[in-house]
Amino acid sequence: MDERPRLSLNVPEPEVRPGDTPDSSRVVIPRAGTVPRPPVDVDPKEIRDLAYSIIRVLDREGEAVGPWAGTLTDEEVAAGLRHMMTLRAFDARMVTAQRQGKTSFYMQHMGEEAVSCAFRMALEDGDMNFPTYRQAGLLIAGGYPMVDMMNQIFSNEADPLKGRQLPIMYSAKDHGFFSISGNLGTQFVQAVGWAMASAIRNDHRISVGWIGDGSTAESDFHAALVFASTYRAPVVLNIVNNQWAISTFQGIARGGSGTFAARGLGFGVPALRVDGNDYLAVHAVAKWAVERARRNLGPTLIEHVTYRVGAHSTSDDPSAYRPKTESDAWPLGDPVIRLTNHLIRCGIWSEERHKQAEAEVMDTVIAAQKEAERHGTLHAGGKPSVRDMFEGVYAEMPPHLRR
Amino acid sequence: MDERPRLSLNVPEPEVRPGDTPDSSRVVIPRAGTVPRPPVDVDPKEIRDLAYSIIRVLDREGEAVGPWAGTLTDEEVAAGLRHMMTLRAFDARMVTAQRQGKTSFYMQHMGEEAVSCAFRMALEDGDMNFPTYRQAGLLIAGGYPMVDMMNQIFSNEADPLKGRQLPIMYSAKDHGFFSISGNLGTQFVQAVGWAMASAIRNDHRISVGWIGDGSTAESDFHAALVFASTYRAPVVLNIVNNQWAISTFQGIARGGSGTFAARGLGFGVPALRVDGNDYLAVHAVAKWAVERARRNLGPTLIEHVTYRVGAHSTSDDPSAYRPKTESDAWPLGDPVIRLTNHLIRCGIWSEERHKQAEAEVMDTVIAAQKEAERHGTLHAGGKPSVRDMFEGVYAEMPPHLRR
Amino acid sequence: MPRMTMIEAIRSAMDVAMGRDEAVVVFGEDVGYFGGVFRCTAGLQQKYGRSRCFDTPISELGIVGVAIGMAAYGLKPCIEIQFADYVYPAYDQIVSEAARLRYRSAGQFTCPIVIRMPTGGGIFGGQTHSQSPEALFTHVSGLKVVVPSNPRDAKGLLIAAIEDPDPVIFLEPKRLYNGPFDGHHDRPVTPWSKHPAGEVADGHYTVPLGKAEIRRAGSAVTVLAYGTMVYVAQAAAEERGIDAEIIDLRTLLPLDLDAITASVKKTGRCVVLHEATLTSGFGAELAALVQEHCFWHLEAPVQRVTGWDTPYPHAQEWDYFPGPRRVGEALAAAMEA
Amino acid sequence: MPRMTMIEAIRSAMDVAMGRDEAVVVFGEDVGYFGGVFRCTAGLQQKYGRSRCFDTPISELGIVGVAIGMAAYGLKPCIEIQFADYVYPAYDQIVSEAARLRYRSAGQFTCPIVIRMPTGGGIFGGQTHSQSPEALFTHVSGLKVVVPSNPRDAKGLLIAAIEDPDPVIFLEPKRLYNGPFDGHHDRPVTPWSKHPAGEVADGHYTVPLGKAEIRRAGSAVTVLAYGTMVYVAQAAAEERGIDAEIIDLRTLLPLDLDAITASVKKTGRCVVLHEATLTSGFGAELAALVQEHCFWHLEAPVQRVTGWDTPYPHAQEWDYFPGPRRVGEALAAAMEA
Ligand SMILES: Cc1ncc(C[n+]2csc(CCOP(=O)(O)OP(=O)(O)O)c2C)c(N)n1
Ligand SMILES: Cc1ncc(C[n+]2csc(CCOP(=O)(O)OP(=O)(O)O)c2C)c(N)n1
Ligand SMILES: [Mg+2]
Ligand SMILES: [Mg+2]
Repeated sequence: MDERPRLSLNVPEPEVRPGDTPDSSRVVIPRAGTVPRPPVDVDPKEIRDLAYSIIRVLDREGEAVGPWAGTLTDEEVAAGLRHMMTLRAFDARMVTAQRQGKTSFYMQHMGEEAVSCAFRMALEDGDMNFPTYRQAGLLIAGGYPMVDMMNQIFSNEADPLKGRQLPIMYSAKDHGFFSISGNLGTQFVQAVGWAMASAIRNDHRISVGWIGDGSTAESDFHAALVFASTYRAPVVLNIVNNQWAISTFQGIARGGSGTFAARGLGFGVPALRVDGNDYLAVHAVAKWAVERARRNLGPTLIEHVTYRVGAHSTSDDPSAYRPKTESDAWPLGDPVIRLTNHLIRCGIWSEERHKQAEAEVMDTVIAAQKEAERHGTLHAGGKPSVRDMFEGVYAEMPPHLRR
Repeated sequence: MDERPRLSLNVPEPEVRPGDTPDSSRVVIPRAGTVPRPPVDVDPKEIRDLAYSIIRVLDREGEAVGPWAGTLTDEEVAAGLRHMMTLRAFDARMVTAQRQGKTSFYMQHMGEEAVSCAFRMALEDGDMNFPTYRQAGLLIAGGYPMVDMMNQIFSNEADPLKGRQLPIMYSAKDHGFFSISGNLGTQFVQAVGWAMASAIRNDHRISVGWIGDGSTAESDFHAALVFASTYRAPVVLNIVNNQWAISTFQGIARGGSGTFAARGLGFGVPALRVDGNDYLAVHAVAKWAVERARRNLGPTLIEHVTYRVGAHSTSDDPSAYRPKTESDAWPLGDPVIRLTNHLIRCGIWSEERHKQAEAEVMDTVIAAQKEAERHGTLHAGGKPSVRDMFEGVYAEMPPHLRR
Repeated sequence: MPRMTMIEAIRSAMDVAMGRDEAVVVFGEDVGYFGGVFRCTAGLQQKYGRSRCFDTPISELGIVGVAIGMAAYGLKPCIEIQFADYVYPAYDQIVSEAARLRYRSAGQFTCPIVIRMPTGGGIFGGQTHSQSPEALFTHVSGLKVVVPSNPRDAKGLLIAAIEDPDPVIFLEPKRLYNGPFDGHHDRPVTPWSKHPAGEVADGHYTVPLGKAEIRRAGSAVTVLAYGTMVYVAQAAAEERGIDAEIIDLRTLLPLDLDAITASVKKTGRCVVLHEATLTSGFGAELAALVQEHCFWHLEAPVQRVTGWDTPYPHAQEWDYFPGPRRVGEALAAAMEA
Repeated sequence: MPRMTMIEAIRSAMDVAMGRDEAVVVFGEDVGYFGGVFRCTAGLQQKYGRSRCFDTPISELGIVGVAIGMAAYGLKPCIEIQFADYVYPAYDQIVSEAARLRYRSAGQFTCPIVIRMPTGGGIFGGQTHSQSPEALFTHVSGLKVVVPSNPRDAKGLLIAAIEDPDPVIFLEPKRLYNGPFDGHHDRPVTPWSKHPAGEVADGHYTVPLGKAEIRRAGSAVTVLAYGTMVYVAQAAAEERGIDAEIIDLRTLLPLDLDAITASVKKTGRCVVLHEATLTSGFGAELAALVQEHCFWHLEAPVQRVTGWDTPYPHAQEWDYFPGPRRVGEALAAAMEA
């Protein structure tokens, strides 16, 4: 008989489960302002460390510090705050609308608002995002009409997607927002293809890929990095690490790699980690990566470290798999509160003004919802037609669909 | 109009094409014996450098030097030489047999013999390889009967695979050799599954995955690393970088990553590069990785740096895409010659003995071929039956196949 | 006899199989600690440990790929793809590897795996939570394809599938998880606890693969259906007062052709149903076989009532779904011809 | 009129399309410098530059995935999968993405890509160089599926496919690359230079998608075939002396149903041919449609002659291939019924 120790399977488990008390003291988080900002034409080999750190701008006091600070004017930051507040109000209303049966399904952004809202401000019109279902901030910050988002969510007669798609699977070409797929990951490599096309046509436009932490395990993630690395595509590849993939903690997808950003190292692609709850940091890192792409220096991989405060979707109840208090213990705080504190500290914002802004934002969202509901909701009022179901499978309807 | 410089597509090209003169002086190759040998339980973080170097044991003079030397006795090394010589003779005969119409197709190993022959000697019976089509050395060095290999190649009446498979797509369970698939990459993640199973059953056996440089771009490569990293599977994952994937040079699959071994870094998996034309180095690195796996320390990724001297297959003519002289210029030399020189230097081999061994080896191969041909070749003599075509789709033949 | 929903029956099947055979392992996205988004694996990790029931990374390719390796080792993986709509990333591993391993290795290596996945529409799941991809598997030699229509069958078929020596695609009509469904989406659903097929034995039993079952004996027209469509057929026959013989195929590959031909030879008419799109759907194979084997008995063309040849829409779900109205019309047309 | 092999005709189609439209780009494994393992893209990189014709990493998923992104940008990628047997890693991108993009985005984004791949057996390629996966695409709404049978059609259909606004699966029967093939593997092949369909115009022309062509007019039995099987049908009809009407479908999706029904209504008999495995093959759809639309005209069941329901074997290739003998028997049986 073999006397050597026997093999056994390692199955990673989160440190806490329902009933346990989260302990965030073990999470190592660098102080704001401490991570250097390399030139955009840096040799990727020189900055491998950035894949294991976290770029942060807002310190505990709400001060913007360090080499990544200063990419936005005060007005721009104030606008950014309003985008995040709008997205949060929008989510709140839509979650309720789903409960009221006005739609079948909804997915919210709670806690992750900074990522897509701030990123959008680093892009130009004409650039193209290939988003997942948790980047509606790209639309809100890009000025896409909320009422059109709601029309899609309600699958009503004014739904720009004619009732064909699951709620929140928006498509908004003119706003640089590629049609969301329900299949995870597929869009990541398509983003690389779009960027390659722009390079082939000697254009200026760049593209942006988005993927969740859990979805990095999908094959499309690999293909995206292989092609982006080989053809040096002008693309920014974003991983939104919100710690969870439905009930599965990020350790299952990440394995022994330490961070998701580290995945870029194997491709010679610059890989940065950023505090995803820090609007200013996200914007600064986005700007850096966008400039790299725009200057034909190639792709960048960014891991946005954030936390999914809400349920995965309206079909999910996270209390079954993680402590209810986990989100409070999340060490990077809340993006809206942090940016509010920053603006107050800068003296261009106040508690009262914030309250007022909250009310204004809610009014706008409610007004949009009223307008959308005039066009119907999933089970009431105006609907897309049955014709809409048969059309658009092809440019021209073939005989077998006409029969 | 936008005045910024325009984007353009980067399409990597090899340095030389037919008509050009290869220049290997630019290839940086560390001296033999210079790369340290870490303990097998090293923290992967500590050895990231090994993914960018090349572990070598045999120096220019044929001396075995450095910390990776000394894993085999002289007799074992002499046996190893004979395995490589046998594989080379086998290949030569089968390439000819294909030209003579005795089979439809063949793929040879010329220049890469050390990789699979040496690796096999680091394994135990019961371990399982998941090979590609260019690791027949695993069979030869493992004592699998050559006549059975030939029966498969000839698709004759004694073909263990009953004529069902393309030539060289061997399967030899009892010899730790998983059924070769014609689809690139698929076996890499299966190897991880086999290893996970062994861990689940608290077994001692480990598995070994094999993939080509070009095929690392396939999705299965990513899935293999994701699962191996997460479950710390007892598997050794081998990339055989023979510089070419049919007509495509390795730069197309590798992109900006510098090396293929670097792909492991993004997963926290120890990644080593080894001189694949150095029998002793391959064996030493294999032994190290096998021990890691056996001690439940998890997976290892190995890049074997070698060169495909022959055509991709009997359907290919490499003179259309690379200089004929490229293989002569290959800086890591020929594995058979290098090991021969080593043995001669050690005083346990000589030119005459080598000639004699070559003749013996060729005799054995020819004898095996004669025996195999008695059972038929693709278009002559004994054949598998038509029944063989219908059987084995399922354990039990369903009615629709019986009809 | 205990009462079970389809979810409970499926869970019970895995529980029984894991209890009897240490080689049975269960894994997939969210199936470990949480027990699956439809709760089909709830409690199995707690009972059998993390080595035998665990969460995986979101890689369908990886899930199936490692399962094949495990099967080659000697385990019997029963794995979950979260929705059938997400099986395509694993399609190569299923088609090129699992299905052919026994054949190409002349039996040296085999692939006894079960790939479970929720299938079908009716839950406003849109294009990516509603598909019925069975025909993409029935074309692949080496696979078996099973679609249960009730808890009792689901358990017996799943145990049989796990015990089967070859790869089985096990499609679970998600609209049936909690109760039978006759296509009248505007009427309340009767739970399985009120349906005789909700009576499910606790322990081990099997329902053989490859055997159809007659759900309603009749003489006027043969209806070939599986999964949810069995109930739609029943509703349509009842509403139209047509004495249909409704065959629940249960296994699509290998198919119980004898049961089909026996019935069609009796009735002389045949209507084929499925939720999947029409063109090259499994109904095409059924229609082709019926006309081939029962040509001289047929008094009317074999009709197919299926999903339309479009992606599965969200808002127009009930215009897409082949409900009792459309099925009833086809039955009536078959009788008139 | 110049003479071209099928390979030359396909290359000429891409050359013409690239010359007329800067948006057309060509890529795939080994297609750049080397010009493809079957030489279909030889010379295109040299002529149009590395940005418009290039080698890719070995990732079928990546090839199709980036093509979709490029199409969304506004390019028209015409990509090569080295063998149809290797398309499965890209299946998700094709089925879930390319096929549904126009529909799910309500036309905001479209996907005008062509996915070329050599298909079919007859070259002793074994399981992984012989497959005919057309039915796995004809089931997918949103795709078009084309199978040319000669150089002239190949060029015209490929240009039409490249100009088409939607994704097209373009299957090239590799056994026909160098000459027509009637299934008599033991007889020498006539090269395309000796065949009238080897006359191919140099410049731009199209053969419309969705239109079948009658290859042999006849009155006794309708044979539905495509690709290589067109020649097998001709050989069988000739050998048996049966006055078959042989329809070369050319496009499987959308299908030219009018041409089919017109012929079957005339002949009253129908035999369907393909190399792919029988069960759920495209022949099932054809048989189902014919019996549905021509029921009252049929004097015998529609028969299918196809590859067997096994993986494609190596040694037994000619037992597997549905050659003139098996096709002839079916024709005779159809006549006797
Ligand atoms: C191909 C595919 N597999 C599985 C699913 C089911 N699914 C939907 S969301 C999800 C988790 C995704 O997690 P992550 O990528 O971390 O994104 P997050 O939801 O956290 O933003 C899963 C498994 C899917 N949509 N597509
Ligand atoms: C999935 C798949 N795609 C494409 C091919 C065709 N093909 C066969 S070998 C080969 C090149 C493989 O190169 P590499 O991985 O470097 O291995 P090597 O031949 O150099 O040993 C290609 C593209 C295949 N067999 N399978
Ligand atoms: Mg997540
Ligand atoms: Mg290679």
